[in-house]
Amino acid sequence: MKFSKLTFTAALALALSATNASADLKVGMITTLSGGGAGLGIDVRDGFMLAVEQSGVEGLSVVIEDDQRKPDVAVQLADKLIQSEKVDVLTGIIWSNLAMAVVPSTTAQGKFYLSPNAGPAALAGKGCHANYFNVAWQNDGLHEAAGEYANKAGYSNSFIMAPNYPAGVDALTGYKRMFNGEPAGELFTKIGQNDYAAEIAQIRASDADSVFFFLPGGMGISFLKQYANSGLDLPLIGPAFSFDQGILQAVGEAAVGVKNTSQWNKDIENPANMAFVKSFKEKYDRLPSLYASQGFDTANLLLSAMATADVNDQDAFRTALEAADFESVRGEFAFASNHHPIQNIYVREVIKEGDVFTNKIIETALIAHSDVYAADCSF
Amino acid sequence: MSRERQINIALVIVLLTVPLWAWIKDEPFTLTLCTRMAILALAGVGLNIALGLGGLVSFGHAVFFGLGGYTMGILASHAQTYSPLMESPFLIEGTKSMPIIWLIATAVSALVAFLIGALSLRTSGVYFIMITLAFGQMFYYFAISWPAYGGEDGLSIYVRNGFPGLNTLDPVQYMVLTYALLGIALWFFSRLANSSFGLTLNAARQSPGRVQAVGIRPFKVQLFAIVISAAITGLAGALFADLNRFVSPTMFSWQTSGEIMIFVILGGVGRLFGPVAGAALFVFLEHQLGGLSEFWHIYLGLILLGVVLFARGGIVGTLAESGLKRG
Amino acid sequence: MDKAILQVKDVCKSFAGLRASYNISLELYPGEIHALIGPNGAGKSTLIKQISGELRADSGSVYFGNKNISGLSAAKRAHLGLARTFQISSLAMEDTVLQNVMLGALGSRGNVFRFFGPVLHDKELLDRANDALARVGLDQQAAVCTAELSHGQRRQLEVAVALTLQPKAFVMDEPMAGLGGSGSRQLTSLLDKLREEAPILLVEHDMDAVFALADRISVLVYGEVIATGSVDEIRGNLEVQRAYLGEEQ
Amino acid sequence: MSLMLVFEQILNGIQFGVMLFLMAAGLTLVFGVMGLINLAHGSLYMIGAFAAAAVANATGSFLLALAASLGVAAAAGALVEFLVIRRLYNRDHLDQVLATFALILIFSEGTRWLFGSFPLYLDIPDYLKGAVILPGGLQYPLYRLTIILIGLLVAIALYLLIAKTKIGVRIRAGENDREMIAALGVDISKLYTAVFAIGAALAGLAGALVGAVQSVQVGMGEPVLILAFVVIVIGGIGSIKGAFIGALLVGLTEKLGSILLLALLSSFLEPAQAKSIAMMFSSMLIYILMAVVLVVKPSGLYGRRV
Repeated sequence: MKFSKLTFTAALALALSATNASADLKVGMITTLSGGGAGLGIDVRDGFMLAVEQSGVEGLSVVIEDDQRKPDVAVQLADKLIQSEKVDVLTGIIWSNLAMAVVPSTTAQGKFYLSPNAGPAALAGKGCHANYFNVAWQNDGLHEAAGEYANKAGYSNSFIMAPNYPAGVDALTGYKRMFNGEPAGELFTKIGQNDYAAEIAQIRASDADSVFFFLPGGMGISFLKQYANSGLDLPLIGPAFSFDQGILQAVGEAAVGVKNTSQWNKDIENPANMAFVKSFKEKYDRLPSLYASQGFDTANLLLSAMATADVNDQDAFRTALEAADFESVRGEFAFASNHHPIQNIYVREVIKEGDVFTNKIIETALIAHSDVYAADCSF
Repeated sequence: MSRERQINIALVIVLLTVPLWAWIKDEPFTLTLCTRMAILALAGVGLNIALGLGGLVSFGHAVFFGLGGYTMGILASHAQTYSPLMESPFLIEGTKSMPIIWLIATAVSALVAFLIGALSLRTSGVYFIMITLAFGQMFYYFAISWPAYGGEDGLSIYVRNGFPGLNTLDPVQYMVLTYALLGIALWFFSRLANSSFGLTLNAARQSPGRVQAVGIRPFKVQLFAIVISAAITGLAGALFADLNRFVSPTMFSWQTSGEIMIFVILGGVGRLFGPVAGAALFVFLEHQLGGLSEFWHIYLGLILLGVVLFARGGIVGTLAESGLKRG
Repeated sequence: MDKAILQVKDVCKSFAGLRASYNISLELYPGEIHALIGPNGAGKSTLIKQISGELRADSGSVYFGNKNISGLSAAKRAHLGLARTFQISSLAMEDTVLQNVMLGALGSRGNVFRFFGPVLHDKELLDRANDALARVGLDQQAAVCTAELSHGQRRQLEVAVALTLQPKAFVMDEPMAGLGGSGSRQLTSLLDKLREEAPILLVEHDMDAVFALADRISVLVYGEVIATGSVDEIRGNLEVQRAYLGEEQ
Repeated sequence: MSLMLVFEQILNGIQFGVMLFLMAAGLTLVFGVMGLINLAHGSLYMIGAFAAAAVANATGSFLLALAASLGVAAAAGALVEFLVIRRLYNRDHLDQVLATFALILIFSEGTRWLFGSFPLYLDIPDYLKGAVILPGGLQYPLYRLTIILIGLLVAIALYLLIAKTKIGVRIRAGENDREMIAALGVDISKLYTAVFAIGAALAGLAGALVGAVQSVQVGMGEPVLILAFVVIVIGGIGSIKGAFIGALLVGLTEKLGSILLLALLSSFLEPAQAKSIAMMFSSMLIYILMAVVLVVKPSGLYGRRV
């Protein structure tokens, strides 16, 4: 019996034996490539591989696996990549619950993990680990920015809602941490819920002056479409997850004008970003998403560390990662003491460019922001 | 020797040779896959008692798989943080010992199965399928909404639980442990199928009125079958959680119930080695096809469809029957 | 005459206003075969079900021995020694003939909750099962799968299963149904010998068998017993001829 | 909790229930007539939504999109009936479950292969946008009212189809006795294909109607499928009337249950505690309802005794 390996090997990895062996590095990417959430995983993968390709570096090979968004599959793949493929670094996971399943045992086995998307509070505070680096955001970050923006916009009683799961609880906690007003109502919805008639009725019955919602993926699409037809016209604020390039086209007009918070947008003006947006469009024939930008940054962080340290010297490699000496597409980027980002978080507005719905940055909500959990973290 | 027995022996040889080869070649991941197969097969052996012998189509066996998993998760997480589960009226502490976890997992599953079974057996046929599904969904949503043990995120355990005298973190040793438990379960199943109880359960499936007419209440027999069945599936759940060092509400989902059912149907309903053959094929396909294409679910679907349409009685059933026809 | 073993007293049952049993009373005495006849839809099967416990009567009672069993489940009644056979064979078709009789033996002994010992090695049960098979003449077929039996053999097997219960009374629902002449004759002679062991309440359409076997006959029409008596009395009863026999001729 | 909120939630419950009825009607017909458990019914819902989105994006017409959802789902239903389903009628429920589970895998990944991994755009037409003021001053989305109307029309049409037409007579005959209908000389395989296609078309229509206010994405069918099963089981399998009552019950439970539960708990618990308990149980309510119905009436509300 032979178990095949789904191996997308970077072109130059074939020349592996010819190059300086000490610089070789093998990355395992576990991400969601099939089923409902595949769009996000595909973006992370494409962003990551674009950076790998552009670097032209020798000795880097990438093994990509599909977790089907199932935690037990993800764990099993992590075992496979570590035990069989003998990878040095793992990355790729989209969802918090999958990250919670994989990350602790990965770092416990002495491997590095670079998170291109999920940032659960548990891994930023007490459960942090020296070998775990988050290149995206701590879960609370975008919600905190939304709370800060609500203050600036003069809202004093937002109706706030999120799905009833840990990331949803984090979202509301994050918003309230920054928000100076008093929530007019607080709701937890069902995971995967697609009909928000009941929630809209409760918003209508409240005396809110604004609505903050965290409903990633399809849930957000459904909510926005239904909200637009409800006759309600309270301003909406949310994190970027419901307004990303991949799903914005499915929301359509209903999203136009909505403010959302993000650490990245395609119009951030720096050379790295402009080059990234251009080359991504050329290669994949679509606009890059937030997730693609995170995948791209993750690969570049890894490449920067690889250039200065050998992964077999863990301490040196960790120091190289901590330096974050790469051109992030989001501009300024550094790691806080818990290996989570210190970065700006912007407010974007959904606009229509020709036929395409997209975002533009309208202001900066938080400057050089880092999360509150760092204090609980000691390696 | 019957044809089915020959198939079973062949299957045992293959399933022992693969890990042996992997162990010699130092392929720890193949061992992990074998462990996974053995645990899923164990869950299937449990379901096969209710489904195969008793004809009770439970679409809610994920409840017991999940309960086993959460028993492990909850006990181990409390042991990990040295915080007792309960202090009054009496002290209950967490544990990292597999035998204790297994005992509690089977007991909890059996108890819940008793309650669910007693209510569900009021119905029959499709209604039975659906009421068991309803109970599954209740547990699923409860697990998601209950914040104490991680909700949707689930619970991680950093180190696998211990078994006296073994290093369970070593893939080979944990695999041997699961193989041993699967072996015991298969032995138990074969004894059960030929026992007084098995005979009665089998008859209750085919003709409940007959069982009643000879003075036995089918309800009692079927309820007991569900309880035993759940206990074994619960044990498998605890092992599965320990394999992944992780539990999540996914273990309670209807897809999990469906998958356990698929192992049994794929392999052969009511056949001793049905769930083993089914789980082995499923794990094998998952890994073979996953490498072929991003859209490998299509192939999986086509293969499953092929088995239903053209290999009635599952793998073991079809092979055994074709042997009969050839004489 | 001795005291009745089985006594049905004023039993009534209706379904959604439709009267299926109306004030039915009848007795089964030791050593007799009591036939219950009547046209289709007369309520014979409904009555049998009320006696065996699959249905509960709306009013009235059923006594077995001296005990009022009206409130007992079918399983309990079987356990007391009331053995019934089914009109439509309800054997475990995938099982062997032996397994089917073993089930009966097991039921009568009680204690099915044994999970380890192979049931087919249980000497006590095996003896009882083989004995029953021998008596109905199926001992050669013990290892055959029930689905492969002929219709007549399945009827014999039904009786064999009932025999393993060591019954105090039989309730048989059309055992001759679908049997040809020779099969019917064979079963008739089997039942003839059985009455010594336990009396039989026999629901039957086959009039030759009824007249050959019955000690007494009750006639059921539209849920009511219109006559009870010896074979000759029933043959001579004008009401019966009009209501029932007449329409058959 | 204001009266207005309750009123709005009742409307929401009816709208959700009517939607579930469209799904459940086909499922219960297929079960009643052919004795088939069809897990792939949710895939037909998804196919309807994708067909509608594709046509709406190409033509800009919502009505054409709805027509496409009916047509494509019916065609897909007929095709799958012809290729696979008809081989399953004489099988036991287990084989049906496994085979239709396999069909879900094929349909879902096939759709993703055709349309990609991102949700599709489908919006309601301008003339159905916005809210209307109902008597009492309640603002309610016009589109949701339209859905209620369409659902009720379909329910009436189904009733007429089954009670008054020739095909209805055959369907009823088929429910009671499969051999009898074959003996009547009706081409039973054509009847089955027709029934399956009607069920598929209704599911497709539901998918398109819902897709316009929700997300059109792969996997959208499964949650609805489970709810539709809950509906037909509560109503009694095979009964259209049961499916209708069951759908409304489930719809109202879903929309009203959590606020009523919260109000109930708040009457004797502290607000924070009441809220957290209500939250934990609100998603279980439907399944509790179903279990209770089955324990009390083991064949559903209008099911025949099995």
